[in-house]
Amino acid sequence: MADDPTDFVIAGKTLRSRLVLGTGGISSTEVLGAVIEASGSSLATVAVRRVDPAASGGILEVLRTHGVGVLPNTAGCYTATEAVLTAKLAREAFDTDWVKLEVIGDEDTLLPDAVELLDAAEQLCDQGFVVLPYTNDDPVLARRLEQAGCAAVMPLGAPIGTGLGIRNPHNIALIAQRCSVPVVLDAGIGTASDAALAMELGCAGVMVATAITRARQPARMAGAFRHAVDAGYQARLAGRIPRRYLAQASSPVEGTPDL
Amino acid sequence: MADDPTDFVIAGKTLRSRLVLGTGGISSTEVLGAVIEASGSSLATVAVRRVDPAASGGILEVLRTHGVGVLPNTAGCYTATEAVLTAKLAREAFDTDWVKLEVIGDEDTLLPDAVELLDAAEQLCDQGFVVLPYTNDDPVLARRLEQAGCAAVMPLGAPIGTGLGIRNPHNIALIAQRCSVPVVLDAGIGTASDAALAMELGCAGVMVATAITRARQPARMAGAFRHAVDAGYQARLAGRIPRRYLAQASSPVEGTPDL
Amino acid sequence: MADDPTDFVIAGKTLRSRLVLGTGGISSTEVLGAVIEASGSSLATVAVRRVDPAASGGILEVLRTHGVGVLPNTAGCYTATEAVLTAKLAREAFDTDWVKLEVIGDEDTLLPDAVELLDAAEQLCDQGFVVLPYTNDDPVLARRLEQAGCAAVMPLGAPIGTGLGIRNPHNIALIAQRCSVPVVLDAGIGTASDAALAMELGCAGVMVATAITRARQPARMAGAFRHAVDAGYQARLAGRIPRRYLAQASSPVEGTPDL
Amino acid sequence: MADDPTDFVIAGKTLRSRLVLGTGGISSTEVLGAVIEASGSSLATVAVRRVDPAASGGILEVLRTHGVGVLPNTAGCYTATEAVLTAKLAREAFDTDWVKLEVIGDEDTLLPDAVELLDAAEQLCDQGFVVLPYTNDDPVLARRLEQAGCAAVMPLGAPIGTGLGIRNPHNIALIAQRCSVPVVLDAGIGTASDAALAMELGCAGVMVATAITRARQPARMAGAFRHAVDAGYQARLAGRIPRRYLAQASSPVEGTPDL
Amino acid sequence: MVVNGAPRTLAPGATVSDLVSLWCPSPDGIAVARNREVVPRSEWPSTPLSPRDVVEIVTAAAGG
Amino acid sequence: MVVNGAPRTLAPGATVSDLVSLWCPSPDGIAVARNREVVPRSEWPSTPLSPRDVVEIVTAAAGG
Amino acid sequence: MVVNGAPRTLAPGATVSDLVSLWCPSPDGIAVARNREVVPRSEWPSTPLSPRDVVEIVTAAAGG
Amino acid sequence: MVVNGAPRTLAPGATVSDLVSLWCPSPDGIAVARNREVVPRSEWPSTPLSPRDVVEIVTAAAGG
Repeated sequence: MADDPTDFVIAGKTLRSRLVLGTGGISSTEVLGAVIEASGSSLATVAVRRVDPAASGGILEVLRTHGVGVLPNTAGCYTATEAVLTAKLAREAFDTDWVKLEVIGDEDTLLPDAVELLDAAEQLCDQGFVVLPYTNDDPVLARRLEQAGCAAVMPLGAPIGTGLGIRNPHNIALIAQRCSVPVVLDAGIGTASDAALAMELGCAGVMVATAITRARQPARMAGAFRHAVDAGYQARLAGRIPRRYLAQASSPVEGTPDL
Repeated sequence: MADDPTDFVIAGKTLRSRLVLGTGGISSTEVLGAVIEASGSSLATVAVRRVDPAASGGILEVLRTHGVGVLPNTAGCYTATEAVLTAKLAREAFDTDWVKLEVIGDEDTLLPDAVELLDAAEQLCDQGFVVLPYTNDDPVLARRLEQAGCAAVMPLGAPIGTGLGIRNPHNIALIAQRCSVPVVLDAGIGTASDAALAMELGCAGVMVATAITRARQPARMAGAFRHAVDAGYQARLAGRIPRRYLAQASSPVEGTPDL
Repeated sequence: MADDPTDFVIAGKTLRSRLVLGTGGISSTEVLGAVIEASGSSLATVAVRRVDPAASGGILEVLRTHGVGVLPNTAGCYTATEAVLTAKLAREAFDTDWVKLEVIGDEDTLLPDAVELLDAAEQLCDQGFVVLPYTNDDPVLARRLEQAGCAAVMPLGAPIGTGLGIRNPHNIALIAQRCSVPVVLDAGIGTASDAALAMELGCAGVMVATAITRARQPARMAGAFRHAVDAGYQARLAGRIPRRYLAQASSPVEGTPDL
Repeated sequence: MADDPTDFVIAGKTLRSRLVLGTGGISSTEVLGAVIEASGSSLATVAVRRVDPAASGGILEVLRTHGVGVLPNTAGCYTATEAVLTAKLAREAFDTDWVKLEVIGDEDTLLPDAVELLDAAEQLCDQGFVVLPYTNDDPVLARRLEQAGCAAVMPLGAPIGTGLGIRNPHNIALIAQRCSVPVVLDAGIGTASDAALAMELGCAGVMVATAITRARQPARMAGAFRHAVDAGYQARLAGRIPRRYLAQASSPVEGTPDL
Repeated sequence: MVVNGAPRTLAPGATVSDLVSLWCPSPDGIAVARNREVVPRSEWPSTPLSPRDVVEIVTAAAGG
Repeated sequence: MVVNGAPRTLAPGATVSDLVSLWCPSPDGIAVARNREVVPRSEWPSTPLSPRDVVEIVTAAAGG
Repeated sequence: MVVNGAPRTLAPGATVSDLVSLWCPSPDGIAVARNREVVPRSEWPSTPLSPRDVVEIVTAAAGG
Repeated sequence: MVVNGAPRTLAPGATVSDLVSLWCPSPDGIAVARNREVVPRSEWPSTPLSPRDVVEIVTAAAGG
């Protein structure tokens, strides 16, 4: 029955947690370890960047040590061509065909470029990638991405890193109702209640990066999001009460003593 | 430090849970038991009503069995006089001097009557009651109730039973910042994210009745609220990121390959 | 019929304009004159302050010159006693028994003190004043003020001078529906659309001070509010369309050519 | 100076009014005439539909009689091909190269299909049309449409006919700031305050159809929108006050008598 | 007299204790108001009821 | 042929002009697509219609 | 005496009228409170002031 | 040649493998693009580099 919990499955793979972790902005590998533990996440994004011979690297080790799957992203790509090549490099480097596809339109808003995004998604799906596109909150584009073969869609709540929450809950609800692949809210989340709302609106999962990694206490915030995602998911299953314009007494009227 | 968890203490009594349960609208004592278990609540409200010789009663037993404290309310009272007498009856019947003070202005909105409420609060505080007044979201009235000696203040999010959530977060934040007694959001909560938001705004606890008891799956919803209250509380402690107008990249710009 | 325009009448006096002007924050009598002209207002507030022998005064002249009624306020009063005496001084000084009654609870929020406000309102109504109380957005208090004999009620949209608009439209709508005296939204307005919304919610008028007097171009802003109040009022009379979850085509489907 | 009124110019043509009228849903040509008069609009949309030999037609006459420009739309088109052909038919039939370009993704939301829309816009711009695309509220797509040569962009507030207002003011503000062609808010408007808000957010104009034509009193509502658009525009020019968290007195503190 | 809103006759000399034992399966969780005054549990046995008394016997109900 | 979605027979050699005058009270505000191509007004008289043609005759309707 | 918060000495037998004319360019739009009681305009001439009086003279200021 | 945006000279006949071993502590989690084409790990040893090659050597960074 639709009201019972179901597994969170993307491309046939069951994920332990509905909270997908973004590692951007993390201050150290130690903090990353603590955040992963507190979040319970089983999937985390990484960016594809030039090797710095000086750098220690180590992020892959931390993820592996904690049994967290690697989800490479194509952050920083402005064209389908760049994004496709980045995805191929990621597949080669990390031995995964999953990719969080990002193709942005400008550096101020970091909002997706719908046309380039769909183009890249079609190319990567054709080449056997498991594509999770970071998209805007457009229900039509979300379905076109699904039709192109994407394994999930990741609509934004607000621009990346703004912490403005879900600016257009109506669109997120429409996307969740109309897509058959999992909808994972991505970007814009600022605090725990935003994540709970996303799940209540019908999302299958939530991705959080900045709101955790740049919080004053990242590990504590990771735990907060873990509970919030579960709370929102359970609340949706439990079936909320309808909204009323006027009040409804929660104490019985009958039996009131005459005092 | 302000960012570490603290106990939830009202009138010197430490409560295990920051979720206060309202029993109104519960369908059976069995469901109540399941809801208590799932909620983790350690305090629950009851109404004072005429004994029905036919009725089985039993609600007090259920609360005692689960080690949940009884918080009698004065629901249905329209004047200070009625409310004070109801509180005295409750003290006699349930052997507690705690009372959730409700003095409402009309039956359509069930909104508090500020003047009668403050009058009743002053009388009951003078007579040694531990008074938790259900009040509107007026920061000035909240402080006057505190000055009258109330052990906590319980501002509403929206009218009782409406499920409209927190209509005026700005006022709730002002109340939480300006009162030194615990602020427990009461009334209007519809779903888990509302409760998380209340805690993020600075509330020390949340009271939920209808949203749990009349949910399609009350016990599941109780669990959702348990997690939501904790999530919101932890998120506040963890220190959320600031809101930004424009985006901030969560993946590094430096090191982007030239593709 | 309820959908036809009606006069804006307070205490038997018909006001030409539904926009009540607050003069606080005005930079000069010249600007005040321009603002009055642009606003079309026929009623404006003044504060009661010590005579400054050095000062030119002149605000009363400007109002008289433009045929604008004087509405003295009791701004700065914290108790019923102060407010009642201030109202009496205003009656003596300005030869009017109208008073915008303000009794505030603290200097940070300038929010009304419900108990002192109602006390002062009852005293002044008994002494024959035409009382327009600045109140919070509490539907119960609004009705008690009406029952005390107030000629209108002036609920706030947000704290004075904040420009936060109408924080709780649900309460304003409830007040407008449940009071039989005119409801004039007061305080918190930031821009024209806030005033239009107030009228759409059912208010009979809107009072604006800071949003006009401290705007970059006060006279232009006064004109904007004049149009906004009228727009909101006419829109309410005209009967807005219902809100829909999904779209409804505004172009006919039948007759679409097969292209 | 940016704060002075400027003409509303699209493709070199100055429009008398910033309110663009949609004729869909109008009940008769008589009502249309009254609505045009009340709205002050100088531009109105029409759909391209099969000739009904039985029908009286007459809408073009009404527009011409009132000196209102004809803006044909491509409502009902799902592909760029259909939209382009419809635009060509419109140019032939109405002797205008202006077109409100609509390419929708599905019949439930009537939301634009970003990819088909941009494709059609590019084709029509290349063929010398003056293209006003109905688009979603995506700042990146809006700029791509501008770069394709569109004479204006018409982002939605909410899905067509829903009356939900502006669901995402943040995006509309971003679009208005970042586009150099006029931004005309289209779709979703429910009442006058929505239109005022659109102008305050930086739009150069507002298009309204259903909210006027299906109002209980269409002509009165048209007048309300006329004033609301002007109010919002003037308010933006006038420079609104900043939002504050706490109150700011609008009556002077100095000179308060000691009562 | 009137008990919980309904007329009721009691044997002469009956006390609050008598009424409660008559009315309630158990005195636990019960309070009594006589003519809008609380009658403390300790005084039930020593409080006689008169025909003109208005009595309210209350307990806990799900609420709030 | 098919005109606006319905089958229709026309005299042999009939032109778009003939069809329009038959179909519309006035040619004003009218456009014609023949087999998904616009037929410019100027070419109506010289454009014969064949039985296999699919024709759309459109005008303005309230909309948008 | 104290006038508008500041100490002030007046000639013996001075009335409210004297004070107002001294204090204000014009009596128009003025009200006077003496020891927290309003002194009606009509009683200004007949109301003497004593050294212990606390007087407030008020008028309109931009506000509200 | 150009490696990660900086000019670089390599011994004649050097392969991608040589470059990677020179450049990275470990080949683990590494990918190489040569003139905007991915060089599969299996082909590193057999892929010689020429002076005009533009090479990108990438790995994982915290992001997204």
